[in-house]
Amino acid sequence: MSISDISTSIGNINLSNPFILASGILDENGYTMKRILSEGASAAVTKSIGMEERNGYKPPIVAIDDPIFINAVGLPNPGILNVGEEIKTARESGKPVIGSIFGKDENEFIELAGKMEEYGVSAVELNLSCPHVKGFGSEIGGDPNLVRKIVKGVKGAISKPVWSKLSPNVTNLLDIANAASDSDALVLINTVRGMKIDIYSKKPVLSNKVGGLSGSSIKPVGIRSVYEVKSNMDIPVIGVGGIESGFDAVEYIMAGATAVQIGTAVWKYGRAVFSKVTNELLEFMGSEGYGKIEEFRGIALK
Amino acid sequence: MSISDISTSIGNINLSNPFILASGILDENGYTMKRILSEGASAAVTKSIGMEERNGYKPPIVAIDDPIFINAVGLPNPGILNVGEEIKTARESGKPVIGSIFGKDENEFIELAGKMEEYGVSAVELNLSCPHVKGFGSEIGGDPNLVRKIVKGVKGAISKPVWSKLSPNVTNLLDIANAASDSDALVLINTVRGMKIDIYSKKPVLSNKVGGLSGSSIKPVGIRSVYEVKSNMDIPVIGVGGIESGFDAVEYIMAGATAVQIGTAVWKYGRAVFSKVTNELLEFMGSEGYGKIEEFRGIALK
Amino acid sequence: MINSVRILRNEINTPTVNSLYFHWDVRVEPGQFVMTWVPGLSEIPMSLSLTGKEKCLTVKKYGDTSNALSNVKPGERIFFRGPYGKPFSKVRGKTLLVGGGSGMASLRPLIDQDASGVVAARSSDELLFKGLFPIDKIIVATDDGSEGIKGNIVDALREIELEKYEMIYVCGPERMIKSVVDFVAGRNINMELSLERNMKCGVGICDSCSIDGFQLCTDGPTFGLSTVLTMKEFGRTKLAESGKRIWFQ
Amino acid sequence: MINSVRILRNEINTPTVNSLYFHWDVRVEPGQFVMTWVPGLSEIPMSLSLTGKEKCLTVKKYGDTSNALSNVKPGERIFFRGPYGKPFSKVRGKTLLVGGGSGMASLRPLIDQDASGVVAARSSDELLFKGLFPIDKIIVATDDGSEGIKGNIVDALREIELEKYEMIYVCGPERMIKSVVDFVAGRNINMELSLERNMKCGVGICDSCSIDGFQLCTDGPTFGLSTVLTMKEFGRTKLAESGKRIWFQ
Ligand SMILES: Cc1cc2nc3c(=O)[nH]c(=O)nc-3n(C[C@H](O)[C@H](O)[C@H](O)COP(=O)(O)OP(=O)(O)OC[C@H]3O[C@@H](n4cnc5c(N)ncnc54)[C@H](O)[C@@H]3O)c2cc1C
Ligand SMILES: Cc1cc2nc3c(=O)[nH]c(=O)nc-3n(C[C@H](O)[C@H](O)[C@H](O)COP(=O)(O)OP(=O)(O)OC[C@H]3O[C@@H](n4cnc5c(N)ncnc54)[C@H](O)[C@@H]3O)c2cc1C
Ligand SMILES: Cc1cc2nc3c(=O)[nH]c(=O)nc-3n(C[C@H](O)[C@H](O)[C@H](O)COP(=O)(O)O)c2cc1C
Ligand SMILES: Cc1cc2nc3c(=O)[nH]c(=O)nc-3n(C[C@H](O)[C@H](O)[C@H](O)COP(=O)(O)O)c2cc1C
Ligand code: FES
Ligand code: FES
Repeated sequence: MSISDISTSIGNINLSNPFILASGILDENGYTMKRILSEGASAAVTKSIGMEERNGYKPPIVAIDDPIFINAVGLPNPGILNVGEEIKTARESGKPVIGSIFGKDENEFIELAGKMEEYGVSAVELNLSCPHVKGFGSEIGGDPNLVRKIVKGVKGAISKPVWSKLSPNVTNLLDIANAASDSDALVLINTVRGMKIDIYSKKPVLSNKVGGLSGSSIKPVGIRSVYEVKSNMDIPVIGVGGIESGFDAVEYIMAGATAVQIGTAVWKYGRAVFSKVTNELLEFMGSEGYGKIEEFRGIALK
Repeated sequence: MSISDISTSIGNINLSNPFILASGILDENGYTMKRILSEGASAAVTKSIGMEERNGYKPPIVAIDDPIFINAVGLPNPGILNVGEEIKTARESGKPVIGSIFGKDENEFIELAGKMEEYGVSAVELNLSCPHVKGFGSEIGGDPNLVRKIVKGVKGAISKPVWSKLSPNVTNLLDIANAASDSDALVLINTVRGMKIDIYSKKPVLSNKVGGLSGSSIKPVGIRSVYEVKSNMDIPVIGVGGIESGFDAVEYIMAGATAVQIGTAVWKYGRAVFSKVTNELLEFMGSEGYGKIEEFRGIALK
Repeated sequence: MINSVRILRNEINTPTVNSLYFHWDVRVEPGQFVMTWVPGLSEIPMSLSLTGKEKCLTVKKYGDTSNALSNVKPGERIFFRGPYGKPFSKVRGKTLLVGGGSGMASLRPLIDQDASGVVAARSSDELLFKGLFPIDKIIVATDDGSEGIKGNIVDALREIELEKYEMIYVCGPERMIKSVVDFVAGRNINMELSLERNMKCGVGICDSCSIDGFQLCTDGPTFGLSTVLTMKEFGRTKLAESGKRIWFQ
Repeated sequence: MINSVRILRNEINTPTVNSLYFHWDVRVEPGQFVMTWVPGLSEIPMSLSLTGKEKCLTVKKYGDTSNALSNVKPGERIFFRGPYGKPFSKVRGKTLLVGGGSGMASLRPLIDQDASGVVAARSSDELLFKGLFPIDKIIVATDDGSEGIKGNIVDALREIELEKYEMIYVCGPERMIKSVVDFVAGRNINMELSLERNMKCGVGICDSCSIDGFQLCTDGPTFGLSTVLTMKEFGRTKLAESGKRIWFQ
């Protein structure tokens, strides 16, 4: 039996396998990204980068109760001006590096995207899940007008592909997805807002109290989001949320995803998760007789 | 050591313990509710009842991958006119029965609530999570104006307490909670929208495709919701979502909940879950030296 | 988790009943069932009619879903979750298996050298698994008299000294079981009955299979005679798919 | 899961170091650590300085969090998650334990009859756990010469024939470890080093503790000498709390 072809491409970005390192996980340090790319990830998205250097929240930044995983890292980042060297180091891997950015408005996003393009990223990923001051308690990604402006603005300003990463913490995901429809791809989903209280210290565990739930608990939310968008729009989608195995990735691909990202599973399986999921995907395709990913992409939508 | 007092009350409704059977779980048949109340639940909320008889969705109505639990039952119910006998049977237990109702608009909710009052329920719970035709893909509970109208309308029409059960599938929970602030209590949360695809049959498992995620996966979302509302509003809250142990209940109570509801845990532990969680709560209060629930209610908010 | 396994063979048992054989490496006890999903149609409870290394579903064609299931070809997949439910008790000594309709499916794994059978059906060609009993250990009854006793299952039971069995296992539609229970009520016999009701979730949360506050899918489907005798809803009333109460005529 | 256990006793080791003793029924190996949460302040990595049935954290007071932790009284609770990290390898034969600053904390569980120690500190009263070694098996060095060799840890190592040890275990701040590594580079000795960097998550996902693409919290904190020798970032550069790259002077 010949081995299946698991390559895929998102626009002009060719990936040797569908597994991309998600933003915020082991992607602050260029040497780390380079190692993960050499160990099997087909691309890496950087930690989300903003205008200014930020330390992020004080620890605890994670509240873990297997399989529950909640984080509130607080967007620590060196500031856009200090990240060029890390991206350069990561790019020595020869694989695509995607620059994730966050800002408080359209103008910041445009400036950040321009810098990322200078640093040689293959695409820019807009993290639209940072807190939005108006309508407190919610995120930029919950406001369709703001999303439309940011996406249009960045698309007009750079020539590299623009991916929009959307939040599931919204009343109507399709409204937001439509607002972001100028993007070259949508990345679904970011974390789900959650909290953990420790009953012996009687306090929220995270220093920021509220955090983002990720990992296997949110896979159903991610699958639903990808399916909902792909049922209604014709735009490439990158699935993310709770992928721990090649079989989880198949579920996303059957819901219509072109590629997937992996974050929290690194906690369970270490960097080796990338070779694990690749083997599992090959195993599935071999046993089910699939030669290429396209043969089952979106098949559950029919 | 004397045994702790675990009774609580929500307005004028006195509960022997904080554990209420949640709507939609073993509460269609009056004999079933009666048995569960005799086996330890302090009150039972009926399955949500609408104007007309409905069969609900075809099976599969559940997609289970422990601990992931997704359901799309489709609001089967005998119609409000056929439910009186079941409530009567359940009330033979001597414990409070809460009537859950769903409707398409204010007028339906008012009519349903009036009937429930006739049947002798101790409170009416408004299920605001049914699909809302405008803004497809979202729920009545995502529209603050509609929520305000329904709550005001029902409050004006009946004299029994009105509880509003809110959905976590919204951009800004506080907007909705404020819209429902005329309620005698808020019930937080209903399920989180999710989906499961079976990769061998290549199809969504649920006949309705999309369903509601419940159980331990959503406990962080429930805790966050209760905490967020109790940090900002002075209204009794009943916590629900992923409670499987007395310790989970303590977490909700520390976030500010007056009582809690249990649904999906019945799947793991059977009806015996009610005596299990009661014992665990007593164990916690004993070992931590608490005499009454009020001593730690909302303690994590400080 | 949904199991998907390929069918080894599809055996025709009667004009309306087929058996699907497959390997599934999970411990199952007689009386347990699986929720069987036919993608695109529905999901229905099916007893395991073999519980050894090789497993079997024995499917009576009632409606769309059971018809589609009975048509699965060797090499094709079936999808199910489970096993669910409380099995029959094991006993040492003589047993009697009493099955009506597709009820023999769940009793089949109990057939051994100590077991006798009572099999009832509308007519001769619908008698299920009667050939698995030695000829001197089986009594059959048909509504139309085309084989065995002309009459129903109770007519057959009248012929037997029920007290001599260590355990009598009964499976069939609620109406049939009701007639058996009425027949034996007050007598000193050991009996377990596997009941049938609508099932949606199979895991004890949806309430659609409940009877007197017990969930058939988790507390049952097998119940001891003494428990069944206490049930006020048994044979009298149940909830329709919507949850509306209906009465047996 | 966050463990919350009550402290049995709080022992003063030096003017700046306390040890907290407690029971925690989990298997821990020397070299592993826990993320210790001081509610309201922060969460910091702490090695287990005892790994038997009774466990111990040995805390040097640096900032607010470690100060608060070192003040926990008997009967009060500490909160932590773990154990995390790759332990030191076990060997048979003579071992040498080389600790600077609070580094002796993680080496303490390795003290046995085959172990000799090199303990360094600024001055005599800050020498940690030197009393746990027999007097003929310990070499001390102090910056101010108030006890033992006047000088740093490398000055002490010069006095010793390192090749005769089956394994040399080293723990301390990166700068100290760097000087040790530079001193032994090229020689034929077995050495494992426990490194220290900022840690936020403790479970290998936040990248704050990384060095040359390895995560100290999961791939380490213990590394073999040969691995450390390949590390381009070691002793030269690391990321600040924000992720900004900074260089060691
Ligand atoms: C615990 C349990 C175990 C079961 N094990 C088996 C088994 O091993 N083999 C098997 O064939 N069946 C078994 N059944 C019954 C089986 O689940 C139903 O036959 C099936 O649900 C029919 O589904 P359908 O969609 O094909 O028919 P539907 O479309 O639901 O029904 C078609 C018609 O048949 C009638 N009907 C449906 N089910 C029955 C029934 N059980 N008795 C009489 N009339 C019926 C309906 O009222 C309707 O008129 C079991 C049921 C339970 C509760
Ligand atoms: C794997 C691992 C195991 C550890 N085990 C122990 C242990 O068993 N016992 C122990 O006491 N410490 C140990 N540490 C170090 C400990 O985590 C830090 O001392 C602690 O984080 C200080 O936190 P703080 O908030 O009190 O001080 P901060 O407020 O973070 O720091 C206060 C001041 O002290 C300085 N400082 C902080 N940490 C160190 C350090 N390690 N070395 C030198 N200067 C420092 C800071 O730069 C700052 O100037 C370990 C570290 C790691 C990575
Ligand atoms: C520790 C941590 C940090 C994260 N930081 C970011 C970030 O900076 N930007 C971003 O877009 N997403 C961030 N995420 C979200 C992930 O990229 C991903 O969308 C989410 O975790 C769901 O995927 P997973 O279940 O595979 O982790 C972070 C997630 C975690 C767990
Ligand atoms: C099978 C099932 C059916 C449900 N039906 C209803 C319903 O009819 N009305 C309602 O308000 N909530 C319904 N719910 C939601 C539960 O009441 C509860 O809010 C949710 O499941 C979270 O709690 P849990 O994790 O304890 O199950 C249902 C949940 C399940 C699992
Ligand atoms: S089938 Fe749902 S409770 Fe039994
Ligand atoms: S502390 Fe987060 S990766 Fe090591």
